[in-house]
Amino acid sequence: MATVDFAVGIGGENGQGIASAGDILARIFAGRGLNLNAYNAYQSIIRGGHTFLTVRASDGPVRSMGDKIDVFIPLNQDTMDRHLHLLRAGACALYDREKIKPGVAAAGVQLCPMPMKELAKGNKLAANTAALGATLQLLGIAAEPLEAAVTRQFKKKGDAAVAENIAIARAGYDYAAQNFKAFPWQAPRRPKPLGVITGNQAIAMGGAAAGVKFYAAYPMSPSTGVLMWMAGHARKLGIMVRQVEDEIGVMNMVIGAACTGCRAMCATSGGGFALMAEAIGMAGMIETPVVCIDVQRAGPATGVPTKTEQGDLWQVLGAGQGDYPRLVVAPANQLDLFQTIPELFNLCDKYQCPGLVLSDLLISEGTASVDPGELDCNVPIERGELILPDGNGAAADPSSGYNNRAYLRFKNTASGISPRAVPGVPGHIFVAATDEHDEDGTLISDEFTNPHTRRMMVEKRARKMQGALAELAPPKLVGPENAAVTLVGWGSTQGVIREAVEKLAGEEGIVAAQLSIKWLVPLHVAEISRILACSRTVIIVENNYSGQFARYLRSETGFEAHGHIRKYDGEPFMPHHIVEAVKAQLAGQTRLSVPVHEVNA
Amino acid sequence: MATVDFAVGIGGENGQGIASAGDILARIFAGRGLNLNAYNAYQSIIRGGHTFLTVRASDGPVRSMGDKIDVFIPLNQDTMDRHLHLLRAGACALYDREKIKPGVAAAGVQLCPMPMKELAKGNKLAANTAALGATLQLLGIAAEPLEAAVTRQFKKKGDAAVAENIAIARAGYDYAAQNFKAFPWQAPRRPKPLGVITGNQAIAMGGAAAGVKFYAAYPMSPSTGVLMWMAGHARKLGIMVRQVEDEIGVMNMVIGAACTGCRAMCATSGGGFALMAEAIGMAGMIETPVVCIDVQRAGPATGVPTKTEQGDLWQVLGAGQGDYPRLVVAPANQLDLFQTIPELFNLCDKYQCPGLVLSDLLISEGTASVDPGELDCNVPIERGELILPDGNGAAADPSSGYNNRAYLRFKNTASGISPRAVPGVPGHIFVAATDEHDEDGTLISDEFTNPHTRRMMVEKRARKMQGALAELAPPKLVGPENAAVTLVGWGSTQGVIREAVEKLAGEEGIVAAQLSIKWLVPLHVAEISRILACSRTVIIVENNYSGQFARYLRSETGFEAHGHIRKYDGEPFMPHHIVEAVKAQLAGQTRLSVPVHEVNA
Amino acid sequence: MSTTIAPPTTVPASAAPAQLSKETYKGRIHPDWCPGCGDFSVVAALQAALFELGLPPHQILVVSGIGCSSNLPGYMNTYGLHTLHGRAVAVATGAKLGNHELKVICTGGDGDGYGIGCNHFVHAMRRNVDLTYIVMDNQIYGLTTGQVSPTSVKGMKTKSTPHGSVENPINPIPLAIVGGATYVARAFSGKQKHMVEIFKGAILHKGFALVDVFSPCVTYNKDNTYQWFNPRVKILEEQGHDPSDFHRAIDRGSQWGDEIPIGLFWRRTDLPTLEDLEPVLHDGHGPLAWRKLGLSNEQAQALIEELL
Amino acid sequence: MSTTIAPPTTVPASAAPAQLSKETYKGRIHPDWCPGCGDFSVVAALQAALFELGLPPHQILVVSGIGCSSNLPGYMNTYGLHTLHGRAVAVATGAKLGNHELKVICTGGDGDGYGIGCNHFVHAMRRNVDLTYIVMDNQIYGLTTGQVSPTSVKGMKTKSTPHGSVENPINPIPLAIVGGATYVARAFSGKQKHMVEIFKGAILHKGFALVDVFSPCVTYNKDNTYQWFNPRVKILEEQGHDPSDFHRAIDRGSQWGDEIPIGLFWRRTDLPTLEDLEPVLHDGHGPLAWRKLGLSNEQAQALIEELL
Ligand SMILES: Cc1ncc(C[n+]2csc(CCOP(=O)(O)OP(=O)(O)O)c2C)c(N)n1
Ligand SMILES: Cc1ncc(C[n+]2csc(CCOP(=O)(O)OP(=O)(O)O)c2C)c(N)n1
Ligand code: SF4
Ligand code: SF4
Ligand SMILES: [Mg+2]
Ligand SMILES: [Mg+2]
Repeated sequence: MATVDFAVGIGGENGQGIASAGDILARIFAGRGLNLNAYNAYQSIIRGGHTFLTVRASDGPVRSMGDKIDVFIPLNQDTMDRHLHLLRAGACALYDREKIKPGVAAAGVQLCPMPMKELAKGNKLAANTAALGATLQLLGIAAEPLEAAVTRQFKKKGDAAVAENIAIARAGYDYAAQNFKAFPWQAPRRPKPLGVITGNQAIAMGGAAAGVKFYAAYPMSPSTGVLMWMAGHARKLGIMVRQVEDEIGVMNMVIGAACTGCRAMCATSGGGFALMAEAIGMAGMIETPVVCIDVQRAGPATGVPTKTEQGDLWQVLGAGQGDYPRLVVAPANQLDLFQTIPELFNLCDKYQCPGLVLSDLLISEGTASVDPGELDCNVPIERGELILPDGNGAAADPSSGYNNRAYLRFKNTASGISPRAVPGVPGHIFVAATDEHDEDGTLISDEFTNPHTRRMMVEKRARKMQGALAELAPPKLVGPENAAVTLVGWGSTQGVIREAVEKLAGEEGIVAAQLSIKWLVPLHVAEISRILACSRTVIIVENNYSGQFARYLRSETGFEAHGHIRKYDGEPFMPHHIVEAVKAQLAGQTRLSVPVHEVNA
Repeated sequence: MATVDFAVGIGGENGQGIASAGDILARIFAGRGLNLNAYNAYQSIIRGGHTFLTVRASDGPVRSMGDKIDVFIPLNQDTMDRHLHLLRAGACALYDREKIKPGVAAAGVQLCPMPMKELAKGNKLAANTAALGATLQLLGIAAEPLEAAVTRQFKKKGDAAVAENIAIARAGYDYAAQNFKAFPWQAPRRPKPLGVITGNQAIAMGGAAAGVKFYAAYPMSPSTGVLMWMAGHARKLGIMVRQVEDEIGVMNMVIGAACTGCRAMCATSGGGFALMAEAIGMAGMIETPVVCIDVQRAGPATGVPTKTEQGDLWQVLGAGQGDYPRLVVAPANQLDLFQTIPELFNLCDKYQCPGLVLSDLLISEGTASVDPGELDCNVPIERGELILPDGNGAAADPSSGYNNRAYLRFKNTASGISPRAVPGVPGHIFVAATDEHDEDGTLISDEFTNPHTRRMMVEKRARKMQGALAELAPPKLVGPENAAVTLVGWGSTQGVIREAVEKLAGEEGIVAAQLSIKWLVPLHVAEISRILACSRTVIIVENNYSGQFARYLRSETGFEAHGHIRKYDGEPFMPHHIVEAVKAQLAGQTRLSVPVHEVNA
Repeated sequence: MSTTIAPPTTVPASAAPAQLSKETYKGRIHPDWCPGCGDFSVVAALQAALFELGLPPHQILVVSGIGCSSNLPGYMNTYGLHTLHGRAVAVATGAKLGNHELKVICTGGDGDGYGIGCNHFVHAMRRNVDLTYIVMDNQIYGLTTGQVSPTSVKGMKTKSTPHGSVENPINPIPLAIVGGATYVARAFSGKQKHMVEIFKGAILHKGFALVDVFSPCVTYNKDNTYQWFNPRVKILEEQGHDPSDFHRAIDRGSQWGDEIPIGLFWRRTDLPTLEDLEPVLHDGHGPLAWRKLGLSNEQAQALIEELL
Repeated sequence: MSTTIAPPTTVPASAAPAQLSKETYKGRIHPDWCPGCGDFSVVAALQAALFELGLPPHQILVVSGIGCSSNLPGYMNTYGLHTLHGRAVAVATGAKLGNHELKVICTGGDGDGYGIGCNHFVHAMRRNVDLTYIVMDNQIYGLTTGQVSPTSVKGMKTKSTPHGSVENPINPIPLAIVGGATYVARAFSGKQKHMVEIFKGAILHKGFALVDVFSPCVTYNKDNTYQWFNPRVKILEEQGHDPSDFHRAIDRGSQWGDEIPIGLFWRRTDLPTLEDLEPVLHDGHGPLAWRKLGLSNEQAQALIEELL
């Protein structure tokens, strides 16, 4: 159980160093062995705008940005005005006493005006550093880790910058000691230091562990972090990383590389994914394994590029014309992203189909602590019925597959899976065509009318998904079957739902269970139906307007939920949003709750 | 009631003049006032391949290609071998006695070998003309209309070609009179001559009637006919027609033209539609009315370009990232296509959103007779709250909308509809942006965090669909509520389902009802649920593998059908496929029927 | 410095506010570009050019894609379309054909136009659509925080090419000359007066006009800065360059290094525009967008005849 | 006629069938092109070129888009990818980088490559990817039964331009020269022997090689027929053209009318390929596609360190 659970919120304009302040805190907290979650609410502009970063840490589990702020650091007036009213008794607000006027704070909030100009010795960009110093003081953390973290953060800028920032941090630290009241609790410490990881890093590392040799991308928020990681590590890890002319090119190149036998991957966001859809259908048709991650942001169209949403589910389900097998998975958090990518590659290789991952801004750009021991990079690699020239294909009769000795690349088997040679293997020559084709790759549309072959090939490809479903872990209910309410979610909302469940039990005495659905295609219809049929009140929680998951769940299972909690204002759920909505729904007040995000617009 | 219902089937290679023979027959039959339906099963190659065209006609209603062939004209051996076994007693087979060997025909089939070389006077491509002559003879039709139709068909090639072909047709006509037994019935005649129209022509004419001023396309089977019609009529009708570099360009140009106030349209098939999806989301976001037709063909990827399927429903439902309002409609046949386009334009103008039409190869390339009186080109045109400079915008204060006098292009109204000025109107200056924006078009992502504005705008746009739903005709059950079986379909299968219903009643004594669902988004959930709840056995008929409509229906209504009839071999349903499947399902043999297309592969 | 590109021609009378001033063209929103961003100079030059040409704001449509630079329409007091990344030229073509009486100006970035949008760019050029296309070329992807762009020089280190780009950049000037653009120019944010003249010439030009503007990204491109460009850029108009000399235009356009020419490289006026060649625009009924909809009875009858 | 483009170099020893013959390169399927289609000559020339170069079929990958011409891989006895309309060059680039030891040959039509696929084309050229790109340019959309293409001449009547096209065509030769291709040539289906030499040169060339082939569509293009081309085409190799002369290459490439040059317009060998410049391909572990997957313990450890 958590003894102490606290959050620091820093807000201001882009360019005021908020992200790096957040990084410093995250490193310090994780270094103390604390679990943490950091989320940066920012704007799609380079300078200006309003950015608000929340770093929450605890010695207990941390699965969302939480509900409260303990240390509030508004770096401009705007931030002060928007957020001060959200502080509750016991919280502190640290701000520049010359530039920022506090408004009326709730009783018990400690206002901590600081002489930033003086403390920062005229360095206008260093107010955040002084505030960090003060923060550690209030949290009862020694100054040394701050110095280490500042050193790490500023070392690229040279020794002078490091020294200056350390001095400023120290000044803030000391000023707070003299002028403000520390929290009655201290930031706890646990024996084992943790690492910090974003979802995009987790995706990239998961890809590297899976053996990705080809990564292509076109930059698009909030997926660009994957490209950055890959570009930074390409040479060390022997990965070909390409920034391509557009997303169409990305997916087609990835497929080209995959056709030669590479494990190949790409990530994008909704708009880029839309452009890839036709090619994803090609991967389905020519039975080529590729992995593509759609890091969702608020749509439609350009939408709100720096805001989160789970709005691309139907786009992913409907990607490309016609029916074809694909795997669709929505991991729950950073660690899950890391672990899912290698698993998905194994499945894609085995079932020779595209694998699509739904992530979103919340978990892809959000930061979590991670136990290094859980980041197992030594994952099993299973490539299915792949025939490589230096392995199982080396002994092939070099004259089979030539001319009239056809190689049945698309052989109609009971499992739907056909052995798969790649170019370069002697004796297995074939053409992979996006036109419907016979077992040996011959176009049926060219040769003769053949409705029977067409049907056979559609069924062959579709059959693969039966095997896949049997192999995937079915979802499990967490909590009692007869709970008062069962909260169903998919993807990134798992953490916040879990915390809401705990809050409901702890604060409201409401027993709730949680059903998290990770594998979306194929879907465990039987298992899900069984669980939901036993549930008393089922409420689906998702981060979009139209209830995309609720509608999909119904399309496959027929199950109609009793209620829905949705949010589509760009910001993620906080635990209390769900708690309050559940209460309202159990009280019969509504069947659709749309929590209001508490910030002054 | 039909007195005579007959069909002619012509098969051979591409390049043997099959399509033009079909046209000639269709003109002749329609000229006699007969209803007809023609479907050409062809291949995606220019020469060669196997093509089989069915022209069915009757003095009663004709809604599909039917179940039987009365006159069979195999132009090559392959066609003879594939289809002869399908003929039933009473049918005739007309073929070249020198080149083609008949197989074993069913009892009562009249084999009619013809000396084609002699009759066609050495013109190798004219065997079909001689066969047409013989066909008319057998059907008891005078030779004159054939001469008129041949003249029309060949006039581009000059008088000599016309004279030659008339002579050949005549020779075939006379040869049949002397050598073969005419049918015991005659092709009937009705007083009023009908026209013939393909679905693609109907789409294009519907667009012209609706006032389309801008049509753009990239060629893609089976949608290219719309482009051909538009290009051919552009100058006469004052329509700007553009063939664009790709489908992305098509949809973006169409949106650009629509933004200026034009009614703008495009048509494509699944692969092209996939490329348009991102831009369709843009039309949703900037609230611009455009109409796009997806003429479906067998997928995924290139698939079977000349074969029919209803496989793009989920692609259309999921087009583009995020949630946004759109209208989706699936007309049932050629006339319905013609009438739907203007209606859809009125709705799109009123609700300022994209309108998507699902057609398919079957009805877009298929030919039907049409009563000219039903092709009302003088359709009502309603443009909603559009502000044009020469109309309602002329009196605007030219300085409103300038600088700080913002024009609220995206005003948050109760209906969700905002008045819509176009560029060129004085006093209404605004920017339409694909980023989320405020009522005056200002980007919210740039200016400040504003979850409340974001939510307001999502809801404003979505609200429009409530108005639209109220305006759309709800589906009606045809047949008794307590029928033994209710057949549900969407789009192009309506005709064949209707015929199956009649056959079930007439031949099997099974009372069936039919529910045709045309408007897919928004969907008449309440009305459909009410009807289906009363139905005893509901079977959904659709032309795809995964039951895309069945799953969508369930996602919106929760209704699970009792059975499914699906076909995904590229060929359309024939009435008996459905009849037999219904019988099997009512007998409890299966819940999923996949009829086999009867042709020797 | 004398850099008049083309004499301002008369602009049709209009329902503009009585008094046009430079301020008239300024949007309500202050640009949120980084202080010092080259794009400030571009928007100012565009506003000045439009003012100097006396074009009424409501008859102007500025179409952009997505990128820092593509935010420009939001800062103008003209009609605007802020479309999708890479699609501005296609949308603008549609808009121009929909209402060919509008002045349609396309604006965007190097990634937007030469990267993802290059197909539309190539085809709009060969069609000689009457558009002015202003590319704020900062040789970087600004809005996505600093990745390589199609005009980034080989070897450039960016967030996506930490070891230096291994790709040869596109040079838009020769590409446009060969591709069929009929007015091909370059400007530099550091030379705003010259840019105004180049813009005026482009706007008055009938046909596809490309103006590639070196518009430094002060935040992410530390290589191609004002300081880097300043000593290098040389104004063609001051060097007596003949914009009808095809080979010379390609050569000067290809120059890179110590001397980098800006100005008008290439212009031809003998090629009709797409709009000129489309008879449906010239039947005396004004822009397509404002015509009466529907078919006349005669037209309807003729269509039905075809089916009989 | 002497049209040797480049001396055949030695090809690595391989696991090919003992005896390569011309027949070895023929696919199992007989092309279903219309009798007389120019593409027959192209596939035959390609088979001859590969045979003459002695390249083992299983080390060759032919990648196409969609179109009549794009059916070509199905008629070859080599590995093939018959991809989506317009995407061949992108897929081929991925395949080449995935296994840079393959000979990757891209084939397709003018619509496929210069229309919908033009963005990939432009960017592959500037990257100088080591691909041979053969475009069967019939100046028409064949498979969709005869619409205007980006290379259809202005005024050409097609099913989508019944009154004649109003667009200026793309000329791929100068576009490729300026765009960065390092081997730019043209061939004609009526001159098959010449085409074989051009292909051999292109296949041996290290870098992006474009061969635009006039390959008449006998069914839908009644303007640009064999008869039309025959008297017009002139072989550059017989005229002493110097393929290192940039301006001359552009001029000869732009020529159209009574004399239309075919042959090698432009070649440069001083520019490294993309593959040359990518260190990950040169660490001695062979093609990416066949390398061991997964991370070493040291690599894994280093990655985890970064997070601490
Ligand atoms: C389909 C799609 N892909 C990617 C993006 C992300 N994106 C936005 S702007 C941009 C590039 C910006 O570069 P540039 O066009 O040069 O403009 P700049 O910001 O440098 O002015 C990208 C890749 C997008 N919005 N849409
Ligand atoms: C996305 C998409 N759009 C359109 C098509 C339809 N299509 C198939 S081939 C083709 C053009 C063929 O022209 P070209 O590339 O010149 O090849 P050709 O047939 O002339 O050899 C088109 C438009 C398609 N398959 N996919
Ligand atoms: S990031 Fe670069 S391009 Fe974008 S606003 Fe800042 S300086 Fe300008
Ligand atoms: S249509 Fe033209 S390009 Fe296609 S196969 Fe026939 S002749 Fe060749
Ligand atoms: Mg840029
Ligand atoms: Mg072609």
